[in-house]
Amino acid sequence: MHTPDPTAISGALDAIGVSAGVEEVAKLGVVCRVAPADSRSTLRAFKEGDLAFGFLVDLFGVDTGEAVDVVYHLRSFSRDEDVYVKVEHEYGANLESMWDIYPAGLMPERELAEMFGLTLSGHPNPRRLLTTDGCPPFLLKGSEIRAEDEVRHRERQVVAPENLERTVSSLEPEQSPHAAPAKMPLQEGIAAPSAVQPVDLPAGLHRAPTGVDELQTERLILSMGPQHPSTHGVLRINLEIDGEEVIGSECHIGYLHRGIEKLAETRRFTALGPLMDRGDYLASMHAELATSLATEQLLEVEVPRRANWLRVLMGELNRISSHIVWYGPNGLDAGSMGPFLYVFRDREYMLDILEDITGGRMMFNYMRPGGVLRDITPEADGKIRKFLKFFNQHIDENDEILMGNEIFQARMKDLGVFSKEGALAFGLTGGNLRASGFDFDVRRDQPYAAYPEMDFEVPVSTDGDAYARCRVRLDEMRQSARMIQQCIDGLPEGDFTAKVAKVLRPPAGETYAAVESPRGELGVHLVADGSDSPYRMRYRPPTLFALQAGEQALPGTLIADSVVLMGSLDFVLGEIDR
Amino acid sequence: MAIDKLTGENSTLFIRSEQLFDVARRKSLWYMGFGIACCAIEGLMHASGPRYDFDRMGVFFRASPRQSDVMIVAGTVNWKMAPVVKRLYDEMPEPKFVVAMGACASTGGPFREYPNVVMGVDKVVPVDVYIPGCPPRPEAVQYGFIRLMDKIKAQTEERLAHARSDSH
Amino acid sequence: MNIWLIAILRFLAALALMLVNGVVLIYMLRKVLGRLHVRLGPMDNGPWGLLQTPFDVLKLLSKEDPTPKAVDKALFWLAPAVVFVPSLMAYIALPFSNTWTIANLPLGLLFIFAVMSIIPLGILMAGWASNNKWSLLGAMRAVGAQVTYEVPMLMAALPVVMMAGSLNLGDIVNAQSGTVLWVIPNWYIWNVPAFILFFISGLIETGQTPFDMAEAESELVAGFATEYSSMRFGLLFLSEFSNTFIFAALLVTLFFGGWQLPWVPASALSAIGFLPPVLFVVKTYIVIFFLMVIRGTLPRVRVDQMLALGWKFLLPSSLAWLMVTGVLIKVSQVLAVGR
Amino acid sequence: MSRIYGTGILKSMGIAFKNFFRQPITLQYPHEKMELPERSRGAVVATFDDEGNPKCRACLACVRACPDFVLQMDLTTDPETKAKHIDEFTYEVAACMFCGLCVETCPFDALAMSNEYELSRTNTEPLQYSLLSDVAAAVPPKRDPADRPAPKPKPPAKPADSAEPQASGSESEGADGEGDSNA
Repeated sequence: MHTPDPTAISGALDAIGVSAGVEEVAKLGVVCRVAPADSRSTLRAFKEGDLAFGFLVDLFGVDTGEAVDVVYHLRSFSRDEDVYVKVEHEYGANLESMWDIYPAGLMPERELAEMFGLTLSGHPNPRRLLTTDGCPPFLLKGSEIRAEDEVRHRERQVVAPENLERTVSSLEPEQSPHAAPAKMPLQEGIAAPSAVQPVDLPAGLHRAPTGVDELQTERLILSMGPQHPSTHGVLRINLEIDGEEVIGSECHIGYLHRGIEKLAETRRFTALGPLMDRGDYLASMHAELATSLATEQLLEVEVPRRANWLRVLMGELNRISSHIVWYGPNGLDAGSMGPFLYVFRDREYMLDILEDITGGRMMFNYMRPGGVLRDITPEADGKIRKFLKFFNQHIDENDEILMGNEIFQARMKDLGVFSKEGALAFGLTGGNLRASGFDFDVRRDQPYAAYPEMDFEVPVSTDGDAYARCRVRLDEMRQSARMIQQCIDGLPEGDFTAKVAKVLRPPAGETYAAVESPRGELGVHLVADGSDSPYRMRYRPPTLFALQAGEQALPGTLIADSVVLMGSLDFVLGEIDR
Repeated sequence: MAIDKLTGENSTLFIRSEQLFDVARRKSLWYMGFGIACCAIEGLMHASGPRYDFDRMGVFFRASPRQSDVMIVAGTVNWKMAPVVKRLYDEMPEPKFVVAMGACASTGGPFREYPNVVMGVDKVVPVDVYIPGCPPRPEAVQYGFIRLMDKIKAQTEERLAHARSDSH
Repeated sequence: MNIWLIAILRFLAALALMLVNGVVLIYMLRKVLGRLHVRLGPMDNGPWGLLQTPFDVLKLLSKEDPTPKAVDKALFWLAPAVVFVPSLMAYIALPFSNTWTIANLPLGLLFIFAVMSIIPLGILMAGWASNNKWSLLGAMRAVGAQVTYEVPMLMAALPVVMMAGSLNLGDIVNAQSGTVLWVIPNWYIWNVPAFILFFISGLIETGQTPFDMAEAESELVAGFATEYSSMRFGLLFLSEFSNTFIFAALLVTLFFGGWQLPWVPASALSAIGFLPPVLFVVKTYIVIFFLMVIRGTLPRVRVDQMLALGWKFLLPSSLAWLMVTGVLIKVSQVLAVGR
Repeated sequence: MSRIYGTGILKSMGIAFKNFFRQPITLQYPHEKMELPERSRGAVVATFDDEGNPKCRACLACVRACPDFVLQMDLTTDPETKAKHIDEFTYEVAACMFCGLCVETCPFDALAMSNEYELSRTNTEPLQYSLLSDVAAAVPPKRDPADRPAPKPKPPAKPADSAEPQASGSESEGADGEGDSNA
């Protein structure tokens, strides 16, 4: 990851007549401050100009006490550089939507407007994303969280009936919550599944007379609600269907919004781990690692080699168990119960190993700034070798039972096809991006922990449909098994953690650390002000971008397809709603 | 039950049939998995997985609330989710039970400082069994179900004792 | 005994057979699925979980039965009966042995198909009356599938009827006795294309995986039975299992030689009175076991793929195979006469 | 298709059938219980020294370390002898997330994570219970002045501007050394 040279950027911006303060911030990179009025021209220059920062990594807000800093984190893959465009907005000001330049910002913009009390304009669907009406902008410094004695005396909380009738209204109030889903702007460009295209008739036969085609069928608005056997958590998709075919779709999220980012501002740095575990609860090891990396970058602590190897070992174990919880239910969505249970049989052994080393089955609290909590136990070493032996045999079996099955292939082939440009435009990362042909993996391109010393390939496929996503993730599981074998054989000697104080007070500063979680690039943007809890911690959820890409790809599929398509994108609602 | 119209509130036939139905109610609890967050992976998927296998105890997954007896609230309930929990609880047919699984459903757990989180699902629906843990092990969920079965038995005994005391 | 008493006794026998079958099949399904998925299945209720299904039925009896307000009351109340009774009536024609059939109908096969075609009507009533979008979709799918596959299923059964020369199921079974080339039993399974066509369209007809679109858990919450609770849902659940039993019984009768053991002459079998029915039921349960293995493994086919499979592959090939069998039989008769 | 259309389906059924004959790995929970690894984190329990009185010195480090206010201690300190008496050390088990932070920060190993997971309660039973109730807090052993370690030699005068990060300096802070509580 090289840092772009500030002079090139300020030169390009002066060329288009934008006065921008470009500076180099320690431990973060180049930050370019711009006034709100010319933020649109700046972003267009960054995207289309020769600077070619075509990828929006993240879009979030920081309340700096007197104004809201809207941060656009941009990245240029060709030159492997990152830049942060900061635009200062007054409280309650109007945030102009940039979705035509960076479509990846569709949902983050709604969340930012709602969480910081800004109004959103120029957005196709300016609705509240995570909270209901009557909720104050939570991420502003002014909004309070529950005090200690209110938390300790639970019986005092009384549920008023009107609390149960909270609706989700638009940021502009006139749109009713039960209206038909807003038309997503980018339907055509993204997905054109051939399964539903009207088949071309053989020669000699011509279509029925035109009168028949104008068959007026009544559209049905089907709410695939928060409680549905296969929405992988509490996601509500508002489908507008004509018969079995989906015409319009809109995702309602926020049913699991627990304010991880707001609570992080009151937690100590050591207590961030358990909080981040519960974000992406299937890959908690990676969330903890991202927070620890960010804190270490601020503290400038050097992590010993054995701790890095242990981090890779635990990360890869957690990657396989997370892919398993995607592969099983994805088979269940397609209707086959068998693979779900065979795959969970392997996951049981993995959770035994993880519990043996860290003490927890799913929530580990194992990775700390400076290293890891405890060393590997000898029994865990033996268990891992035993597990690897039968995992390699089982993974081929589980791969064959579903992926080799013609019915499953017929269900998954060319469903929800994302072109390389479409995937990049929507900010997809991880398996979803590599399935569309773009080879980017944080473990190899921005290496952290001990990944430079590991030898592993990154599986890439080019046809971008649901089947390719399954193929890419299955091969990733095999690569992870290879890496675990290397870690176990070559674990270096040495202590497993650096000397770090009990109560961490990193110096004031700002940094970004990214990790390749099973779902994509999981980043933590940490702003510290020298006290013992972070000033602002932004958690980049890779699956939020996958969800909005899936929302665009739904129209045109059938209901049975929509379930499998959303399953193949592998998202976790704990991380999307934070 | 129709039987008590025939034989009166406290006849032995009524009490015996009530006991029989009570055993049936305990031994076949169909749960409507209401998987909200991390507890859903542990409590619903692993508990009905190959090692812990809820099917052994007659506990079976039904997707629709109409056909389920127990609602497992597995995860954090916030203000946007509370109306959904309430509505699903009302849709379940009568002898229904609620198991609050995990710290978040019992008392708000690690997120109870956040104003958007309901501090415990018992603010929204009457809860029968609380299962502490974050997430509780699948065995802990099965132990919770055993406690639920004992509670159902105790409820029926107390109702029958009431019926018997009327008869003397 | 006068005719009415016998009729009532036979009806009660059919009802008892169906209920016992339902209970045993539900238990067997959960046990087989369990063992297939490396787990145990019901164990704690009764020895090896044998009392599990009776407890389920008793619980369903004791549950409250809410009729949602916005539901079309008459249809909602009638639908489970319209689904349950046809699968009960289909038991009448099943050939348990020469003497043990409930009614030895001369047109047994036709009667079963006629009765089985009422079930989609019941499912449509159930789905549409419960005023629930999910069940409406489930009902539409069920009707679309089952009406489409009546025709190929019948066409696939006709070659067997032609070979046996009669529609009476008992005659079909007797026609399969004896052996060919001394070793191979003279069953009609060797007419393999007819078997495959009948098997696939039968799977779709009874809503088995991989064609269980009507009650697809993962897409349409609980399919057409979403709004049904307690004993009404019990009836729907029970009739689904008895359909499986009827389909397996038809498979055994048409292709696996009914109650006959491969190398044992039919006369020796019918000597011991109760043996043929036991053999018939055992063979049906073996076929059901294989249906359950399919149920536990294969994913679900999409609706339009299934309809395309039906109209483009099953129907034309079953008609073509019907002609081919006719020609083959004619040729074999001419050869037999010639010799 | 490289293979004929139906073979994928038959192969997958073959695999399922192979699993039919594998030994089920089910653990019949109420009858057979799995013995948990030693580090497995269950309910928090207080630890006692060999004479049976608790090791806890009521320094409130754990109450401050817990991010979710699960632990609560009611103390009465005797004004002149400074001896602390623990009236009630309540532990709200239904709110605990079993993260182990309290056990790590306790300088006297007075808390430990047991392997206890059978903690379900019906709605009639309370959701919290007390770990220690009505017991005297442990008193630090009297250190006779003789064996107090020699004072550390004064570190050489540091150049004024090197703002040596405060964190790496003090790692063996005693519990009472904590400054503000972030509650």
